[in-house]
Amino acid sequence: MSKLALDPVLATRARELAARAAAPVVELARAHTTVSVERAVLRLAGLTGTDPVTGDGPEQDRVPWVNRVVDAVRDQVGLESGVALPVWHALTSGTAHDLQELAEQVGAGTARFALPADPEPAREAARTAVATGIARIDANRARRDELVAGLGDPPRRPWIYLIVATGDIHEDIPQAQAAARAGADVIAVIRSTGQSLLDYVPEGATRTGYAGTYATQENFRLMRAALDDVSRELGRYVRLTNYASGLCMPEIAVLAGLERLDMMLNDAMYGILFRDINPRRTFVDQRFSRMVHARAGIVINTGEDNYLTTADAVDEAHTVTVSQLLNERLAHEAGLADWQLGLGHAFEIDPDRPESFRLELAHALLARGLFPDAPLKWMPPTKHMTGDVFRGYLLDGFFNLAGALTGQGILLVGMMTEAVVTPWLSDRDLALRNVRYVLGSAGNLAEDFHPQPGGFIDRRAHTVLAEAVDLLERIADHPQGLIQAIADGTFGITRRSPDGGKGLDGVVRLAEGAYNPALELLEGVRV
Amino acid sequence: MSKLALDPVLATRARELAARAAAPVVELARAHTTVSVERAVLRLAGLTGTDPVTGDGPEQDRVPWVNRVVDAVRDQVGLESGVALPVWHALTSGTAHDLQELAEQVGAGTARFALPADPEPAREAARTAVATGIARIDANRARRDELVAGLGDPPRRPWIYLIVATGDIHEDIPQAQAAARAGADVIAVIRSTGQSLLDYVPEGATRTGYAGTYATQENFRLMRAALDDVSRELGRYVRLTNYASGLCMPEIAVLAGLERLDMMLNDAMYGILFRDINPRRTFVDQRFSRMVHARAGIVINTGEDNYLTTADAVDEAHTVTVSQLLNERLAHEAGLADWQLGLGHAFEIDPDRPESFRLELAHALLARGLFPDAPLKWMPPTKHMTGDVFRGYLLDGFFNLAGALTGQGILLVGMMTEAVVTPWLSDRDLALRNVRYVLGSAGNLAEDFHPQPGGFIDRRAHTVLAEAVDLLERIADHPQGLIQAIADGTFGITRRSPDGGKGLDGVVRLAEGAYNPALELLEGVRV
Amino acid sequence: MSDGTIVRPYGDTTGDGMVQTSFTLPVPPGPRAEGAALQLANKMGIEPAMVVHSHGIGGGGGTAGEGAAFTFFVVYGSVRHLVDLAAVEVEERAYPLLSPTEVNAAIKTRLRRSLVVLGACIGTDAHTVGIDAILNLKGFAGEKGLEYYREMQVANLGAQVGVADLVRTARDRRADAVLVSQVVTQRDAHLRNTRELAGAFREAMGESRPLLVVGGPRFDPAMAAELGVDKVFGRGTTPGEVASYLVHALVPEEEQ
Amino acid sequence: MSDGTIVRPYGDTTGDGMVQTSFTLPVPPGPRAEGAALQLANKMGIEPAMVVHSHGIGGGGGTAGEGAAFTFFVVYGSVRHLVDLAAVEVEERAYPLLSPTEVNAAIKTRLRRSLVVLGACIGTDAHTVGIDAILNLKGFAGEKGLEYYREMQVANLGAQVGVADLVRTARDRRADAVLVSQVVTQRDAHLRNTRELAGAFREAMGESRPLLVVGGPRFDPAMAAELGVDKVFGRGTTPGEVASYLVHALVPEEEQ
Ligand code: B12
Ligand code: B12
Ligand SMILES: Cc1ncc(COP(=O)(O)O)c(C=O)c1O
Ligand SMILES: Cc1ncc(COP(=O)(O)O)c(C=O)c1O
Repeated sequence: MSKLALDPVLATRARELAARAAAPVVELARAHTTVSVERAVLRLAGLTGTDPVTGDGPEQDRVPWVNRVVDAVRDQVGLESGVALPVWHALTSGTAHDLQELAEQVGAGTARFALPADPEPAREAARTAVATGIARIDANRARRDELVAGLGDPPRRPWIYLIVATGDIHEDIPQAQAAARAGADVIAVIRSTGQSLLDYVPEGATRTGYAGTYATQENFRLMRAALDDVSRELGRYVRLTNYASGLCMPEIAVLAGLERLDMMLNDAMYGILFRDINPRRTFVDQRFSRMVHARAGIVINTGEDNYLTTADAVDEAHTVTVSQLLNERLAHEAGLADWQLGLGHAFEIDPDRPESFRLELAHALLARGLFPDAPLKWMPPTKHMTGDVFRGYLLDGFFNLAGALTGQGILLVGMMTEAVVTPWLSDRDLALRNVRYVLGSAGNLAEDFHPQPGGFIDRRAHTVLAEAVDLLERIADHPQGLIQAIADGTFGITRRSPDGGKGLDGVVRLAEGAYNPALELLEGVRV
Repeated sequence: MSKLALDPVLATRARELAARAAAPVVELARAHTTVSVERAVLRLAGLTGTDPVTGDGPEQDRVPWVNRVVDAVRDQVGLESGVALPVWHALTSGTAHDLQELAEQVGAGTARFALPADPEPAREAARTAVATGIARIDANRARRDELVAGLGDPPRRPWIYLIVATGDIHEDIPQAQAAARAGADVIAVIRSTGQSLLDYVPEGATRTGYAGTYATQENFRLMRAALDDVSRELGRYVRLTNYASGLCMPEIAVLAGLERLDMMLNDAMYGILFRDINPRRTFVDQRFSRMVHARAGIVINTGEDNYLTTADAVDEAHTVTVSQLLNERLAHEAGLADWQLGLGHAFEIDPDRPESFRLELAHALLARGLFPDAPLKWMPPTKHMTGDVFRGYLLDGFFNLAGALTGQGILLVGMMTEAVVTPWLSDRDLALRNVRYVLGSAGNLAEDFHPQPGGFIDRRAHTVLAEAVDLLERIADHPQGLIQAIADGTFGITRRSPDGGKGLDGVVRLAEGAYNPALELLEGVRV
Repeated sequence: MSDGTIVRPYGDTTGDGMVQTSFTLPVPPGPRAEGAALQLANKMGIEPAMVVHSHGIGGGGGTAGEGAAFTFFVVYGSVRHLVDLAAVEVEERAYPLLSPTEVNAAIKTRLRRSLVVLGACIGTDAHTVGIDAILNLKGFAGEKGLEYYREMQVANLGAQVGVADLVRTARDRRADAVLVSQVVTQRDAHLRNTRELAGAFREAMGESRPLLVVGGPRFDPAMAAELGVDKVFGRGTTPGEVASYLVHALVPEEEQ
Repeated sequence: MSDGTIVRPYGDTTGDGMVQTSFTLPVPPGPRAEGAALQLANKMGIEPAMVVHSHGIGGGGGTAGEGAAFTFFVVYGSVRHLVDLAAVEVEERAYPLLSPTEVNAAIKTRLRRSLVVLGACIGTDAHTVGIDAILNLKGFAGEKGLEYYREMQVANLGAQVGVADLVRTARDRRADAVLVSQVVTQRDAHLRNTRELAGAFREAMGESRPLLVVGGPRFDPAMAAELGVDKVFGRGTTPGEVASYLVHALVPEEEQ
């Protein structure tokens, strides 16, 4: 349902410009690898566990074998050709029976790596090994389709998306189940504040996160299993979301595929802007992770909403549109289909601003109109939420109404305590009651909602689109495109230089003959 | 702004039927008087105060002189001719210099009343005396116009109408002023639970009401003065409302005129249905009080909203429409102009009912369309409010939105504690913040709200109108019309027989040559 | 999630003791007001307490800011108090929930005459929906009201009934039970009125007084004794519960 | 409306002590849960308390009713506690609020060198909007940030800064004041991090440590001493307040 008549010429123009602006990023991503991409390859090949020697604390604090191996390879032969060749060369040449044993040799300091003269056997073996991981991802995708077919999708759009964030997986689980029973269609477990900056993925079931729970393969498994139970109980497939972001974006993407997560937060710029992660690192990592998501049939959620927490939602509305177009472009390039693009936007206009609600409607309709086939992710008010929880509850109700009026695909449920604490059990329950009331009583009001051509809403949407095209022109005209725009502080009024931020040392320019079996297998297919 | 195309034939037919259904009531009202009507005449003539002998408690518990005099007249000569002739006969024949002295003679038991052989002198004197009261009412009306002209009306529709109800006039005043400062345009002081059933009007400033404050002339004066102060402070004329209902409806109407109240709750049936007051008594009293209101330029508020607290808001929606048409008819007959008709309706549909919000819109638009020139009084959810104050706050927000979308004239602000307590200071403040947000952010959404002809809202509105006409046919066909309908439990599923209820003994059939100077003067002019 | 009989409020972690509270203090907004709010929160046992929101009420200017005499607060925090479930004296139903058929049967076979029930809303309270929900055929929450019970003789006197009249009628009609509704609670009107009711019946009829049952949304069912009545029903009561109680209280146990 | 220094919460009448509270108990809905809620309310000093609403959370069925393990409550009532305004120890500003011009003048004439200010968000906290509001030119609530002050040398290190790095930078740049923001408070992260901060500076620089100022929406300004820092700012702080404090704390009084 499109309620606005957007200028098709302008829309096409916008996409052409976005492609040009994104080109330098794609080039950069193709020409490099990162430690995390290489670790992701080993994970696909089945290497798990941590090095016991690296700490007698809880397992989550020990260094995973994938890190030890990649570091060892890097020390001995460098990563310019990727880990696959040296690792499987070692295996094919019989120094170890399997990856696990090889890893232990690394632990013992006895492993020796070299680049094979004839790469074929190693390639061969690596491809086979990684293919098992890809096969498991494919199996999970098939299993999801089967469960959805059997149990069914949510009865309506938007899907109701809810966050749990206790820091303790064993508290998260009952809360997630409670939320599902109360009507949530999608559960997101947000991560401990620090995880983005860890250059390894913790292991095991964890109970000690701050303002979020660590993303670990075991936590993924436990939560997915718990949601499968509740899905059966409710006769509705409840989806699970986590975050493929931060320094381990590619590995998390792989773990998500291996544990049948359904959606992943995965933005081309979030880590750069809001975690001060190096842009090159992020661009390489996001491309790999998006290829994995494409293969896994995972819906990604982008993070444009975040810009509006640091920039003004009206003045900078067009930067959201620009970012959505860039995320779309980079996603398509990585093989994601439109139905997998949960492009982000948010209800973040100052509520005290006259006409704020109608301005929100204009922005939301613009996104809806520009991306008709994408399941837009509609984010609730956060920045202007205050400790006045009554006002907050009302504001969230109007956010829900805007979602229904403008046909959003995924509605992230707002919490009245947004400005106070990470959501309580009762906040989530009250929030879902809010959603039920609004969708139940006024969900069909869209039938009676008809912004007048040339009216306030229509005019506003066109203004924002025009501003977006102007900005894209300027970005596309620069040789560095998006990379330069980020350095200029275009998004979320935050400047990030290509050489700054965390994790640059983990980026390696690929050499002639470099080999990454995962890329090869993933690029093979196009979903 | 009319968003619905109502069938004009049906609308006209509805009004014809309403006129027929109301006719028996008008007849009855013209043929009778009541103790309260007669007391109202004495009040217009300036008789005030209470009989000190009737109690040494607080003044409010003593019997007013108007009651003593009317009772004395009734004992000695009956009320069939009204009090005016015997009273002013006594005065013109010199037994007392003025009403006050005469009243004291009544107190002393020395007063003697008789009907004059030649009524003219008494009529003459009575007319002059009562004219002073009417003159004061006229002066107040002029004063209001002057203040409004000087200070200005509220900046927008709907006007924001707020209730105070502490039971203590000295708590009410600061709360009313706080509410006005926070944006209230109209303040209503609701009455102590018991007052409706008192057959006299208490005197003085009172502090001991239950769930409301006594309506007394002094309380009226104090509150009006306090609001005049705050009106000046805010540069906006803040209106004052009270209740012309119960056994003393006519007297309260007079006091409202004398103290420059601006609006009065005044329904033709509320007392009958919800206070079990005798129908005849109510019909006589309401006609007189409405004539006073007409003269005083007071806007009346009717009580259809109350039906939906005892009857289902969807099943019985048409009874609201029928009652509005009857109230309109009786109001016109008493001389009220359309701009004085705050016809009542309410947002009382079970919020858990699918489409409840759109059903509310349909009902609200029907009223708006049927009574284009009346400042409809839009009442908030009450029956389905619960102790879940968060949900209540949300519901009130949607009520506010419905008011804005459908162009209501007077918006009675809902309280999140509706199901819990009479409003707290903070409830009122939060409620006004709710109104400010909704009107400020979405007040103009009406521009984009266009119920489709033949769509859900349009169909629903037509259904209700058709049901209303059917019901009116049945009522009009009965010789007793409305009186019979009430006995049948048509409104608020509450049955009241013409001979039941409180206050019947206060009704007197008028004899040949009966004289009521107030009626004569009021009927003279038509506003 | 509760281990044993001691529990604490639950925010997002077992035992965190988290609660939300809001209130208004007659103090102008500012640091002093915030401090006062914290003091109150601490006295309520909330520690640490966070004043997460405050705004002035009653001041000049459209937004009630300037010169406000009151401040509204929202406070979050952890209460130190423990809740001892063992110490909760519950008004658990001390009698079986019977179906209308069972109720009628019990009365017919064991009382051997119809049960006379009077209902009313006393004082100046005009809220009849509650008592109607219990008495009228229509009933409440899908359960039919007492008028539906063949073996009961129900008279609903409606609202605003004076206590004296009620006593008189009860005596005249030999009422077995008198059901009274009180909805208005401002200044504890419902408690005062109920005590007056109990007093009047004691006065007039002493031991032989009918069973006194009161109800209303703001009553605490545990207060019966204190109010001098036999039973108190709170919000959400259903006719079936009341009928079952009447049988329990008025119909002799079958002797086996 | 408050007479003297003792006040009580205000519902609709002076002294009525009315408050609202809500919380969740890990108890299935029912009379026992209601009793438990009343018990807690009473322990909080709310008496009489009314449980005006309750519903189950976490049960089966779309509406989370059946078999819920938790119950959410809304309670209203009157707290018996009195608030003693005299006993409120307020963090009233102990220093005058200066305009940027005055601040610059004070530094220039009395300190005679520019004031070096470092700002950062420590630990894993990525919330920079708060510290930016204080430091960046753009400022907050219409007031320009410290970078606008000619006489101040401001460096904003951004978010996720390690304490060790912060100490090092502070020493290298001879910082007069270090401003730190903490927004994430779950599990008292902000308190832990602040104590760590204070400890590290004491350790490394002892008496010669720079002035330590922390801020964030959930801090209680009264906690400075307890946390081992010099000053704590809470929600809604403006740059002007901070600048004025810096002058007060770091610029010698003019000797007359
Ligand atoms: C409907 C209503 C009215 C209607 C009443 C119509 C009628 N014929 O009953 C009208 C519009 C007339 C009305 C008027 C007033 N009302 Co009124 N009204 C309400 C309202 C919206 C709903 C009450 C209701 O019907 N609930 C539904 C029934 C089924 O629930 P219930 O009463 O709790 O009954 C259940 C249980 O309590 C129990 N129960 C109740 N009684 C009994 C008796 C027995 C024996 C048993 C066993 C069980 C039992 O069983 C019932 C079924 O579960 C409430 C607000 C709210 N949402 O609660 C305000 C409310 C009750 N009203 C209120 C007030 C103040 C008034 C007025 C006095 C205001 C005024 N000054 O003008 C007037 C005057 C009436 C008077 N003198 O009493 C206040 C009371 C405040 C307080 N706590 O003291 C309320 C809470 C609104 C508010 N927040 O201000 N009201
Ligand atoms: C914006 C925002 C973000 C942005 C931050 C962007 C950025 N560059 O800052 C983004 C989207 C990145 C974000 C991410 C996260 N956020 Co965040 N975020 C918010 C939000 C919506 C607004 C905060 C804000 O900007 N306030 C505006 C500023 C001006 O106010 P302020 O910070 O209070 O600062 C004022 C005063 O406190 C004081 N002050 C503050 N610092 C200092 C320092 C000094 C020296 C002085 C003098 C004064 C001072 O002065 C300022 C001006 O008055 C809040 C919710 C809310 N409405 O508060 C959640 C919130 C703070 N975030 C939260 C969380 C949990 C996160 C995440 C950790 C979630 C996750 N696990 O993914 C992530 C990760 C970030 C991290 N590791 O820290 C929680 C924190 C819960 C808690 N109390 O522990 C909140 C409360 C939301 C919630 N309810 O869950 N967030
Ligand atoms: C797109 C996106 N990625 C990641 C995150 C958070 O993940 P991290 O744990 O990396 O901060 C967010 C937070 O809202 C987000 O919007
Ligand atoms: C039309 C009307 N009249 C009167 C009243 C209440 O007045 P009384 O004090 O007579 O109950 C109401 C209550 O809402 C009302 O709606």
